[in-house]
Amino acid sequence: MVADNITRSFGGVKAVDAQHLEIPRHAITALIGPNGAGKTTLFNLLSGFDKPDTGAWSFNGRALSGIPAFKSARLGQVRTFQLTKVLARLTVLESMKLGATGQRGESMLASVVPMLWQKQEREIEERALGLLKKFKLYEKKDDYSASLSGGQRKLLEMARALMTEPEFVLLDEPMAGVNPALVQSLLDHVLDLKAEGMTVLFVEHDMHMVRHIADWVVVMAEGRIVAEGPPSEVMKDPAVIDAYLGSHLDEDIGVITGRYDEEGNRLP
Amino acid sequence: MVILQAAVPASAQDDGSGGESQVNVEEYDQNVTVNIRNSNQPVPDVRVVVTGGDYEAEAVSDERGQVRIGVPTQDPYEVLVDEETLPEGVTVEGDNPITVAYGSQFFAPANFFLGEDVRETASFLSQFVERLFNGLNFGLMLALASIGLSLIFGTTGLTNFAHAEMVTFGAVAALLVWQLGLPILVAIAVAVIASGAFGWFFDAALWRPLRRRGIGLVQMMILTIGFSLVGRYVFLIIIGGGTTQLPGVGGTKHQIFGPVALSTVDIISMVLSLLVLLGVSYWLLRTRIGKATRAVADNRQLAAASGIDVERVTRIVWVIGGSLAGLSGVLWAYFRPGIKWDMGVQILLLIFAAVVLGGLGTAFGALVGSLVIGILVEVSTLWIPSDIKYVGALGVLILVLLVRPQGLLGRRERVG
Amino acid sequence: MNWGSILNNTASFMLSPETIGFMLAALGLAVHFGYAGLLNFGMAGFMAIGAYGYAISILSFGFPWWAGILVSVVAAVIFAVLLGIPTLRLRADYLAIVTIAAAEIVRLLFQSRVFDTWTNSADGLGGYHTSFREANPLPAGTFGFGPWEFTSDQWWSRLFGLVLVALGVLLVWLLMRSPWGRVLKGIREDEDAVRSLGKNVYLYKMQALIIGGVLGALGGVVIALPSAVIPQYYLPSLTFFVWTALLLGGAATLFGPVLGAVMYWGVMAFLAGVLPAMANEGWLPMSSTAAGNFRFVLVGLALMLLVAFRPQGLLGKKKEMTFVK
Amino acid sequence: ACGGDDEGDDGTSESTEEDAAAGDDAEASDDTSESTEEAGGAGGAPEDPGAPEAGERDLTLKVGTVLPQTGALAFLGPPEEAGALKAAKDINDADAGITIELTLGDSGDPDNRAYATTVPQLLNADNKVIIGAASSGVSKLFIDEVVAAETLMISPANTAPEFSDWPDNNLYWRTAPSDLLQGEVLGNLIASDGVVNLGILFLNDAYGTGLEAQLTETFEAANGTVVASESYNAGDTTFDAQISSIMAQSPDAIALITFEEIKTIIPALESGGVDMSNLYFVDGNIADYSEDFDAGMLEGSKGTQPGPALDDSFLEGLNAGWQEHAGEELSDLNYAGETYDAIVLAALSALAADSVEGPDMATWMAQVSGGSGGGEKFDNFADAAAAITAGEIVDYDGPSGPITFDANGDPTEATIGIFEYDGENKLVRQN
Amino acid sequence: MSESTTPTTTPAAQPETRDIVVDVKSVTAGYLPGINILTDTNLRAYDGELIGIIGPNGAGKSTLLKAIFGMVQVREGSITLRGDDITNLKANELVEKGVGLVPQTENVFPTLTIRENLEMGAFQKPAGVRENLEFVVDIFPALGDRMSQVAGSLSGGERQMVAMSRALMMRPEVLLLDEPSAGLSPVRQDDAFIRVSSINQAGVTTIMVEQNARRCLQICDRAYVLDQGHDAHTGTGRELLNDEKVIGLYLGTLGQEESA
Ligand SMILES: Nc1ncnc2c1ncn2[C@@H]1O[C@H](COP(=O)(O)OP(=O)(O)OP(=O)(O)O)[C@@H](O)[C@H]1O
Ligand SMILES: Nc1ncnc2c1ncn2[C@@H]1O[C@H](COP(=O)(O)OP(=O)(O)OP(=O)(O)O)[C@@H](O)[C@H]1O
Ligand SMILES: [Mg+2]
Ligand SMILES: [Mg+2]
Repeated sequence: MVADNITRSFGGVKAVDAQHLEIPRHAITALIGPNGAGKTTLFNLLSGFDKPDTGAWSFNGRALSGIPAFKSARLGQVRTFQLTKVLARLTVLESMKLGATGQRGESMLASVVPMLWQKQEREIEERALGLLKKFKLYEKKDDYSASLSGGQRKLLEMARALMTEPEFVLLDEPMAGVNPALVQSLLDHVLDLKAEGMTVLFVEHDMHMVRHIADWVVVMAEGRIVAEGPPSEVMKDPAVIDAYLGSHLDEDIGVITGRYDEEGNRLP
Repeated sequence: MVILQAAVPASAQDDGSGGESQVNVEEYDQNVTVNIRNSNQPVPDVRVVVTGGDYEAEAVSDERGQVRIGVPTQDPYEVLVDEETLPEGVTVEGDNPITVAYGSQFFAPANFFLGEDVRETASFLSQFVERLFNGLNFGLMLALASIGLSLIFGTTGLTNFAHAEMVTFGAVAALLVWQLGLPILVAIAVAVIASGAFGWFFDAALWRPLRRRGIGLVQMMILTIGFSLVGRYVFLIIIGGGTTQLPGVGGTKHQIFGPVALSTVDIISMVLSLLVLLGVSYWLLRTRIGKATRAVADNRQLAAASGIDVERVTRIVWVIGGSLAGLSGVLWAYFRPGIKWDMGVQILLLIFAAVVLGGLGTAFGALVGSLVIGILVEVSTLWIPSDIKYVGALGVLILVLLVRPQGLLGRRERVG
Repeated sequence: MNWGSILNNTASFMLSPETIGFMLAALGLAVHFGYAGLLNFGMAGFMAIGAYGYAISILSFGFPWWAGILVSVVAAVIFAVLLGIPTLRLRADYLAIVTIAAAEIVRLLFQSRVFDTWTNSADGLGGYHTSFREANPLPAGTFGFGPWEFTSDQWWSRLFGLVLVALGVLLVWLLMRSPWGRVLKGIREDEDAVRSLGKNVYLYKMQALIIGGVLGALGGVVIALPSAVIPQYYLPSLTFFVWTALLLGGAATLFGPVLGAVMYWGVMAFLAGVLPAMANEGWLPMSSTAAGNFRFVLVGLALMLLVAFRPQGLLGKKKEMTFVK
Repeated sequence: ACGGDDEGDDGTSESTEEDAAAGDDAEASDDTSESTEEAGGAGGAPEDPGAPEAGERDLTLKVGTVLPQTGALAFLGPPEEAGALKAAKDINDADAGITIELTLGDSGDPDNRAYATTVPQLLNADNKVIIGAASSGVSKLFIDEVVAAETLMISPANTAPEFSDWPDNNLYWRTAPSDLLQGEVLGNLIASDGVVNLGILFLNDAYGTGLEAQLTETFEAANGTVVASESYNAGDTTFDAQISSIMAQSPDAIALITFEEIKTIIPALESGGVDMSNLYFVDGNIADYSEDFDAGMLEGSKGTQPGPALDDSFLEGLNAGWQEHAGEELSDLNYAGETYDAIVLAALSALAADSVEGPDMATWMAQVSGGSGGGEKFDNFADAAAAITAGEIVDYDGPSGPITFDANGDPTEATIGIFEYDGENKLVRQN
Repeated sequence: MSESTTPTTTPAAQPETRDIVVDVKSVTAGYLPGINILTDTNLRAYDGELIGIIGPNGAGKSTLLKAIFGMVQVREGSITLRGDDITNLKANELVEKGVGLVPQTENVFPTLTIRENLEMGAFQKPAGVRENLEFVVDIFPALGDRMSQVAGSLSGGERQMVAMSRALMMRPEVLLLDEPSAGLSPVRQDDAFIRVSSINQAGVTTIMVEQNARRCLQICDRAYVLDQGHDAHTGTGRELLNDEKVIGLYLGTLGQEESA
């Protein structure tokens, strides 16, 4: 994915102003930056949910700018939403099945002839159930999506996106609100996906996770791309630390706030 | 076969110019009435001769340029004007004589309209200005109803099709109170208060219990349809199917400037609407409760979690929405004019169109939308047939939404 | 008071062309609203297009009845597309009002004197039955059983309508259990989410609008088959009543619309019979004439009570209602 | 529709048979009404079934009305139903071998669809005569159903021209005279008053457009000019745009072809600065406005209404019946006489046929109205009934006028009254 | 963020001797009829305590907060606030009693401006709006210069800040926080935790649900682990932080290895 000179402003404020952005293929790239840096807006632009003021980008050499959202998704570039969008009155399993692409039964004419799509449907269901197990949602498969908890919604959102078997997936804070133990197991899954050749771009504020899986980190601030590089280097960049990571990253906050001493005893 | 038994009204006035203008009228069953006018002015003292078969009679036109001559049969007769007796320079350009056909009747006209027609027709501009003001008046009245609807929609999410009945309620209440013998201004005040109370009651008796039961908005919307049916037919039972007028309706118009003429009632209603609208806007934008209504509109649960008594706010909104609807009903009764059991439904679609055009849930949007719709309805008839005047306004609604799906003043939502 | 005849009339009316037409229209709405989440309040427009399409093709162009129905279907498709272009991008509540407006525009144009040659303006069209009745395969005479005794022609329009209903239900059943239907339901819940999964939301909505619209138009045709077409019939209230039928039965259910239509007209017919009878017996403190008005008060009340106490409709799932906004 | 032939099973063959049977006599009503010159000819005369059989009768005729009790036309309902009630009472009181069982049903309007359930209900209850509907549009919606049930249908108020040649198996009749007659009288009245430029405001439906067309034709034939002709739709609420369009042309007089909307239009006209003494009203809106408007407001304005002057005893009976039924005063009288006559004519033809079957009664409808000529004139039911049971041919003329049906079931004769408003907004008959 | 605003003295007396502020006693609650999400759950917060709640997704943490706040029907058991029964009281009545909540989702008014959002927080105490605004802007300076932007157009993190601020505007005595750090950048997260801690130390009893469990356990006095609608473990933050079982089941080892 190569993008050039993308800008988008809202009433005078430039939310995104990216000169040049390259996302390496078959790798995991993390997009980080302070709140309001323009990360989600950039996602919206790249996925066709919003129109840029200027700029062009291409994916695998194919120009994607100006294409409506569903088309870019069809070309293998799928996104998730930071504020989750669940399909309230579809069950979890149905939502998953909806994700699958290339379904014959989704054409209006073919849909009335079940023979044409039933076999494919069974395969899709199998795949969906497999993913649900990994995402710890198997038990919930027959519940309405509306009844999921905040974290479960995030999980479903990501699992659903993976159902499309994308070449390139844009994950907007996929693990916010997900239990750390589960995050850990899911990261392995993401690494598997990379091994299978998927390209991942994700926004995340959990630095442990970024450190753990990202091959490349892009830092945005005030709409601009301010730093790039492998995680270990970028996280040492003083500008990044100052504006984004903060000085306490790996310290014990209990100590900093003065509630506990270094040994972990409660202070008065 | 048609046998028609109509006779000409025995003309009451006899102008005393010698009776020559009415000849043989009493003698025969059928007659010819001749009118002679020059440039739309009656021409007196013109000799007219009627001949047919072996009958002939003549008469001289009276002050009104009229002659009436009785004839013995229903056969065709020829009516001739003696051009000699016409004033200097006036000639008959059309047929002379005219042959009168009786058709199925016992009287027939034979009119000689001479000279140029000198009507003074209103210029396009003056018509335009006149309708613009009329539309403005209509729009302001619509705005009162629309803002009430928009407020209720805003705070409860309810698309209230029974709003029409709340409008009618105001007018009917004013009528009933007035019929009790109270002065009309008191009646109107009582009606507006009663409308507010009606709004309160509506909420307390119906919507609050339903909200508690967690009934979906679409279901509630259908419920309002049921309520609207009930309301309308209750009004029909109470006031019957006819139209009744409040006192002070009609009245002559005062020339304000140029072609703009407004009646006293028009002026009062426009000023009143404007004041009330400004008041409501101030309330919404500046006061704590006003802001709370918008918060409730956005997210009831969160509003409650912020310490807002959501039920109370909703109640207040229903009361205000009800009073505004009631007031607009009274003004509507003066604008149409007339009170009828279904007067509300007849503008319901326009109210909705106004609210949507401006952007749902935005009070100012409702105001702007109402003015646009009001003016469009009135002005568009300068170009399109008046029996499709609503088509113009509704068409504009669709066109505007094509360009601005969120309405004129609505805000687009952010994705993601 | 003759209960027998009142019940008989009620039962008989449950199989009237009016009821059958409502079934089709409500089924169309089920596709629009129940499955695709389109708050279409312009069903009357589709029904008007169907009825006028049928009548005008026969009266003005001398088409046979089946060609008239085809014209209606095509006209409904065109109307759906025209309606869809500006409206399908709108939020649900905007859509509701705009579709009412569109349906009113359609009605006002049919009513206007501008197209008098074809539409006969406010007086509407009638007397186009010959072709349809000639195609009647049933033997002449009156037959049937119980309350459902009709003449051959009456049976013909009813049976024809019922066949359309059966086909419609079959079609909706097939569509909604397929992945196509799943996409539609997804769109109902959140368009953007579905869009992000690579589905052409606009296209699906358009398809749903067309299918529902065609069903509505056919409903219009069925109602018009044995009677006439007048513009005042297609007021927004027609849409409201079809909605009522739909919600009585259950919005996202297969047989809900059918049952709802039967219920709606059943209540109407029952009250029409029972109220004047009660008034005549002196059980109601009003004349039978006033009872006519009272009927609509009661219809409105019945509607409110049904929705209040069974918001999911007769066939709907209670559970689903918890998540309805 | 042609007499005697009641088994036509489809529209086309029926109407061709009809043409064949009635020859060139069966023309559309507008032709018929203008064919005044044919003195005593067979102009539109229906087939004559001959004199009725003499003898006692013992018939029970079930009559159902489908008139607007609810909905937009509800204001038309009371006088019509009062007419029906009075007719039933008069017929039953006459004890002439026929008893009327009257059921008052609601036609509603196309919006609330009350007729949809009322009509099947009345038909299932074996009513042999359906009286209704008030509006042509509503009649159109159920006429085919009534005809299919071989039931007589008589409308007291329909004026749409299509009903003249509707494939109705001779079962549809109407007692309201064609508006063409009224339009002609009104046009000539306005012209005779010396009006040069006329504005017209009319309702867009069969009634309004029919009258408007005839008025325009007559008025322009008399050298006048219609300078503005504005229509509105049923259900419209404001008329300012139309009034302003008309006023822009500054006409000398305005003809108002409306129904009840007039109560909104008059104040609007007044505040629009219209000369209120130069208005012309029609039967749909002409009424005593002494209660509604300020004295003197309409003084000098005129209007037309079909029908002879209703005599006081008829009015008293009408009001008394209504008072008893609904417990309130009648405020209007529109179409009361027409409804009354519809039921009386149905009863007379039942007596003549000695049958209450729809097609049988239909055979005699034209004759008892005087349509076949030669009958003795009667102006009340009791005497006419006695004459029929004595085997005589009758020609009934009732409170709605000298009704005489042609082969299409349309009345061909009418008395058009001309009225002028006095200083109290009351009507004064001029002829 | 400077630490100087942190009050230095908080009575570190034994919890048991302090007043019980919130007491959730064997509560059973749920959304759908017949399905209980919480079963027999207990939770107790003493005056001035900072309580953490952690647990896997779908355990019922948010449900528990909502149950305390009267937004979910409590079917069995009782909830008391300083001894008063508040079971199933309406949310706005709880606000009157000094309880504030920051929900996990849908926690801002999208069509209101930031300022109006904050004013809504102070709905019941309009008097101190100005001061409170300053206080909040001090915590989240990012909000300061965009007061008239509508909240619906804010980024996820910005919304979270608005949501927190709205609750702080209430100046509550008891604060319920549902994942306050979600979506915040690391530096803001740290700020948020520090703030929560300092607010708590100023005497506000605080109950916070967190998925950033390690951070949460680092500052809280006591914590509950919720699993499948039941309080599975409880202990002081430090105890749980080092509990092998808790680490294995709920905390994971991701952060640990690096921070160690
Ligand atoms: N529709 C909009 N109107 C006005 N401003 C907007 C709109 N959408 C985004 N913004 C502004 O643009 C900036 C970038 O927002 P964006 O959502 O891209 O941030 P982000 O990097 O995703 O932040 P976070 O990490 O908090 O999610 C924010 O300051 C936001 O307020
Ligand atoms: N509105 C609802 N209707 C029905 N069930 C619900 C609803 N909300 C949540 N649930 C169910 O209740 C359970 C607990 O949900 P809750 O939101 O309390 O979880 P949580 O512990 O906060 O999880 P997370 O960390 O993911 O936010 C979940 O299984 C969820 O499916
Ligand atoms: Mg973001
Ligand atoms: Mg939660």
